[in-house]
Amino acid sequence: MFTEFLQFLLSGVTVGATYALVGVGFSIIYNASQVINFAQGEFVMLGGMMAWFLFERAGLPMPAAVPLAIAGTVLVGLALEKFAIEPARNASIVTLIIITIGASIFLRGGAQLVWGRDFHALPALSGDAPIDLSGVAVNPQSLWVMGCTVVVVILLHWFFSRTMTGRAMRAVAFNMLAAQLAGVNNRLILMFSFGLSAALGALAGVLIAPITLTYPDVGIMLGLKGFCAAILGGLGYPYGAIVGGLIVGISEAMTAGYVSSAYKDAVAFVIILMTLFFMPNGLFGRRGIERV
Amino acid sequence: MTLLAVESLSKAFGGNRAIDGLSLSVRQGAVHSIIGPNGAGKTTLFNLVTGIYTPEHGRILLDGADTTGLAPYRMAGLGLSRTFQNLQVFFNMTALENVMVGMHLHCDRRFLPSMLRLPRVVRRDAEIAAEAAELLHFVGLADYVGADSDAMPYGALKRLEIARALATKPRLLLLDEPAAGLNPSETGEIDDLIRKIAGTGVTVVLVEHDMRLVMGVSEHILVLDRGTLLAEGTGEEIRHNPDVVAAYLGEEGRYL
Amino acid sequence: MNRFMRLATPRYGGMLGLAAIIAVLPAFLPNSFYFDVVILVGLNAIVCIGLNLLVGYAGQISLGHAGFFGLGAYASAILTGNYGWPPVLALLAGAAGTGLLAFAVARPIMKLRGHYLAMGTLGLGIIISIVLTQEVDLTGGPDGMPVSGFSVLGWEPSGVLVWYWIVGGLLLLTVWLALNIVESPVGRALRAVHGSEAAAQTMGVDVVHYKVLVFVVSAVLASIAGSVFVHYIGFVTPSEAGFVHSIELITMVVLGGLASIYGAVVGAAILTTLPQLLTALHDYEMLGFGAIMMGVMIFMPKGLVPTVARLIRDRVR
Amino acid sequence: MIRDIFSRAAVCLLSALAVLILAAGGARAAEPIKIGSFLAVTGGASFLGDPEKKTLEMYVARVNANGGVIGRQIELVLYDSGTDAKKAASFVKRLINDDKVDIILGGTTTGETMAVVPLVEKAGIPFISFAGAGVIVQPVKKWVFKTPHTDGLAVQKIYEDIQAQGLSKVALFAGSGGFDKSCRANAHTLAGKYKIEIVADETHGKGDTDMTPQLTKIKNTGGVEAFLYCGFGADSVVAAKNYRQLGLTLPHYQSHGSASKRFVTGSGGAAEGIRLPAAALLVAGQLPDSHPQKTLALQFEADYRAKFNEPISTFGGHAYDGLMIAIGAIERAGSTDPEAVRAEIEKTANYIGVDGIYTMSPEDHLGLDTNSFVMVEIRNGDWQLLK
Repeated sequence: MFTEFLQFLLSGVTVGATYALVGVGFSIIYNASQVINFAQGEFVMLGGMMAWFLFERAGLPMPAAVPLAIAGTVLVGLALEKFAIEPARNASIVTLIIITIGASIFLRGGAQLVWGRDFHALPALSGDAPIDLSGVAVNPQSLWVMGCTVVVVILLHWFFSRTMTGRAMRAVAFNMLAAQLAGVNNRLILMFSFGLSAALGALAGVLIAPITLTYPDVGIMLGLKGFCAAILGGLGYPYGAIVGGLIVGISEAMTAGYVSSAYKDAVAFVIILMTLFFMPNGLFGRRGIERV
Repeated sequence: MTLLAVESLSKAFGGNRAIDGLSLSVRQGAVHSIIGPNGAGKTTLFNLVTGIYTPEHGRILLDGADTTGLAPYRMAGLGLSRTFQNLQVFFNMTALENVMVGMHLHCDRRFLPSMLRLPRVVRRDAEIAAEAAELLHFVGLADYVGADSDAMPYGALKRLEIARALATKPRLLLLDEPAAGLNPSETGEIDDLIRKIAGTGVTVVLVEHDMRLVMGVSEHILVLDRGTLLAEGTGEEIRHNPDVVAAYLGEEGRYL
Repeated sequence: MNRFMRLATPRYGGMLGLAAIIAVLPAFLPNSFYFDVVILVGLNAIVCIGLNLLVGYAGQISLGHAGFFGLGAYASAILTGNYGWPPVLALLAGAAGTGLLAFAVARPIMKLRGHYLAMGTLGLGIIISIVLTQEVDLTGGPDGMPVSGFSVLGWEPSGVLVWYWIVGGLLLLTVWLALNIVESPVGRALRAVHGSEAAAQTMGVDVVHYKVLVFVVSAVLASIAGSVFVHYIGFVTPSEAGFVHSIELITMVVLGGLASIYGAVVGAAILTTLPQLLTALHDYEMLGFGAIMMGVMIFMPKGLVPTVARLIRDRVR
Repeated sequence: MIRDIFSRAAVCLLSALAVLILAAGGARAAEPIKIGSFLAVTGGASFLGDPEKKTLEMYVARVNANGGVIGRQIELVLYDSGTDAKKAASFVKRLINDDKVDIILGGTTTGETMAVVPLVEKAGIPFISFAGAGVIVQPVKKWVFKTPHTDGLAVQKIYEDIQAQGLSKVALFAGSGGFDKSCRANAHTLAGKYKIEIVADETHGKGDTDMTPQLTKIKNTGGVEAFLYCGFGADSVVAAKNYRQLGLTLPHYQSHGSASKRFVTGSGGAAEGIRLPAAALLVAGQLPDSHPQKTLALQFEADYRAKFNEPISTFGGHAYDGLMIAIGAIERAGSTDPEAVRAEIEKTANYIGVDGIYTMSPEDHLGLDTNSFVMVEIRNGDWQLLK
């Protein structure tokens, strides 16, 4: 019984970690611009697709293909900011949401055109042979996903607390006007946040592709779940997104394991709705005081 | 006669006690001013009285009836209205429509008749529009009746809020810094307007930093400091109160 | 206001224009395929008008409205198909049921703001579509179920032309009712909620009441359109209730213009016909669709109808 | 006066109309035969729809180059349904009313096919579907035919193999699509006939990226002897991978929905040892020379590979057979009269196709049996014919 539980937990944490990476991307962009980027899932798709293309088709070794795929996705992220978000800076929230949805359709269409509509498999980084830990079968790729997520969290923490750019980003998130007055270059921060989010998304894409395959539509559901993670944790609170992602992933796995796989996705959304009903700003979100 | 009474009211945000056991009362028919340094709790008091915030302790009595914890729209029904320190104009409407929203409680606002556009609803709405236009004249905005509010100058928006608040037909009107951001001549016009309003029998309470306006218009002044009542009385009494002078020396003593 | 000026208002000029278009359009539609597209435009427009009351006027976003459309659709499909109810009764029952559900969830959901509200409505829509997908015995599962034709007291609309007039009539009625709401104290209260909740409340507007009201009204409209839709199409799948359809609906509203009844109609017309036109692009279809969406929103952030209306007004002045 | 103008106008109109009708009638002889098609070229089933589209386009061009059918060229009108039943229904209306096609081929998935069945039945146009589930032709619908093997046939073939191995306790795992569910239902109903006991029964959602929880439950179920997966596409790859990742080693069966090279390459090593029923086409080279389908299968494979430079899947075969059955029926009917063509499709007998040898009847609008399948096993990343 207990090994079964551990197996479910392992599966939940692996999937949850990818949701978390996507969710952090949502939070970072939100902090810099108050924009919810619905093309975040497409960054995941692009990362996986580019890595597959560079490795399988261009014949590059994995250590070269992965960074190049991430770099390529970052370029797409920067272009998105430059040509779609920046010209519409003063538009309303809903308008910006529609723009990013348009961008996600555009990116999916582009990916279909370039790489076809098929699913592709990226080989696992350290093989497919499961490691048996007293009855629990551990997929080596799961270890990669979890390990990389932990490293990303540590790096992000260092980045936001120790570097000038990171601190500037936090300042912008806290009070955009004040940060601007203090000499923070807002536009640069915005560019940077899109680049960073794209990099995180692409990393998630590269890590998850060997487990889930990659195809032009793979980002839709991952993006949605990442959004869930970000909202659940409290928007604009990257560490909250990590926790949110893990909660969504684990609850999905437990539901599939113990209740009904049919209602797995529904349960994740029910948890989010219930949380929001009682905590309208997510688990860790700042409770805004209405100033009138 | 007491119109509004506040009894040992408390409200804290985090660890900060914005209002701390405050008690005060407002007499019917007189113009009151509430003054005090920044952070004294003046706007919080307004938000508590109008029901936007709920107090942790204490009671609020309007005309003798306990209204503590009532939702803001219920307070409007009881004859309480206000303006806002940071403009809360409905920028998605014209000036006239803004004032018509103020008459919401006096409209025929049932859903089905509205959706079917029954003659009664249309007729009542036309009356409301005429009344609203009159109110815009009253506050000196005759030129802006049909204007989109997002195209109006700041000074006009301040008056628009007053017109909108009057549209609810209040017994008690709370004005939160009506002269903030206005030049001296505009402030003078606001002074006249407040007198005009008081002349119609509406009890006015204003929060204001402009001491010339406060001293000129108010019959009774309440001084708040760190969420408590520091002093109250006529302008003359306040001017010579040593506690008030001490509290203000740091910040706004120069006005006194 | 003189007679001539009245023609420039949404109520007189707009309704007349729309009625005229509906009246003469059949002369220009070469065959029933084109009628089919126009009928779908009409049904989408009805949903979008309701959605615009919620999003454009009251300022509350919904990314889950297809869920209500799907509920109406399946209520009609199941009640007529499995239980032999008359279609009109099924439609009304669907609308009432959807309205009740919307009412039940409205209070907690409408407490949310901004992106949290987006998430809440999105989650609600997805939960509805998952239930419709999984309750196979009732709904036929992911492959959907066939739906019988519509009938009122033994009369059955047959042929696209009859459906065209039905949907055209419904659309005109919806536009009229929506304009009535918008121009009434209720509509002002909704816009006040959008403008400033704090001010609206102090003016005596029961903000929660109006948010709930408009949420329920828009859900009921979506449900009715869903019922009519399935009787016309003759088939229903869970994708009608899905996330993608919700996004399509909100995109129609924003593209056409927030807080504009005719904007909802124009948005529905464009986004319903565009995919049919873009089939000529073949592999570039999605690319083109995404680019058009982004382009319109970047250069006309307020949507087509308000932007064009402002241009015309400025030109006249 | 006014009356005069009206009557003149009426005469003009009538004569113009007459000219038009005559012109239309005269032109008919040279008019192409219009074949309408709607396929899931994008969306979830694109890996099926894409080869179907390529096959149709290739062979229509080839038939036209050889002089067409009954002296007329074929015009292919093809829409991408995006694996969306609503779109499919809309495009079929367009095919019937706007394009006025003579026959409709396609419908990649069961969902899309079932959504358009009422439309073609009402319009009275012959329709040959490329989708899998048995419900399409059971019960028989007058105008609806199909070419691919049904899930029921596949389950029978698999159960025959399981029985031959002397196994009986089967764990069932299925997706939630139409084909998946139909396959799962068949697995339950047919179990008794082959003395098989279903000891575990799990499902997963469409497009799930992780199925280890369900597979863990199967792993922990006692006494399981064989594993059967019902589903296709990316889902079946994830199932195969997760199965291997959990260290499961029971005999693993999948349906013909996984009979594509993309399944094998997508799964990496995880597909090794999986057995499945497939069309003979998949192992054309390994067939004995006496096999009736061998020549055609080899030819089709060579043609497809030469034109598109990609490995063959059996899905293109569904389209090939559908097209050829349609052309055969039109040739026998000598016209494109819908009723005549429909009757001729129904009379298709001993047509040797890529998917099998078809003999249709008024009671059977598919015309295949379990003999049209061969069992194959995936070995070293390729198909191995099992004797």
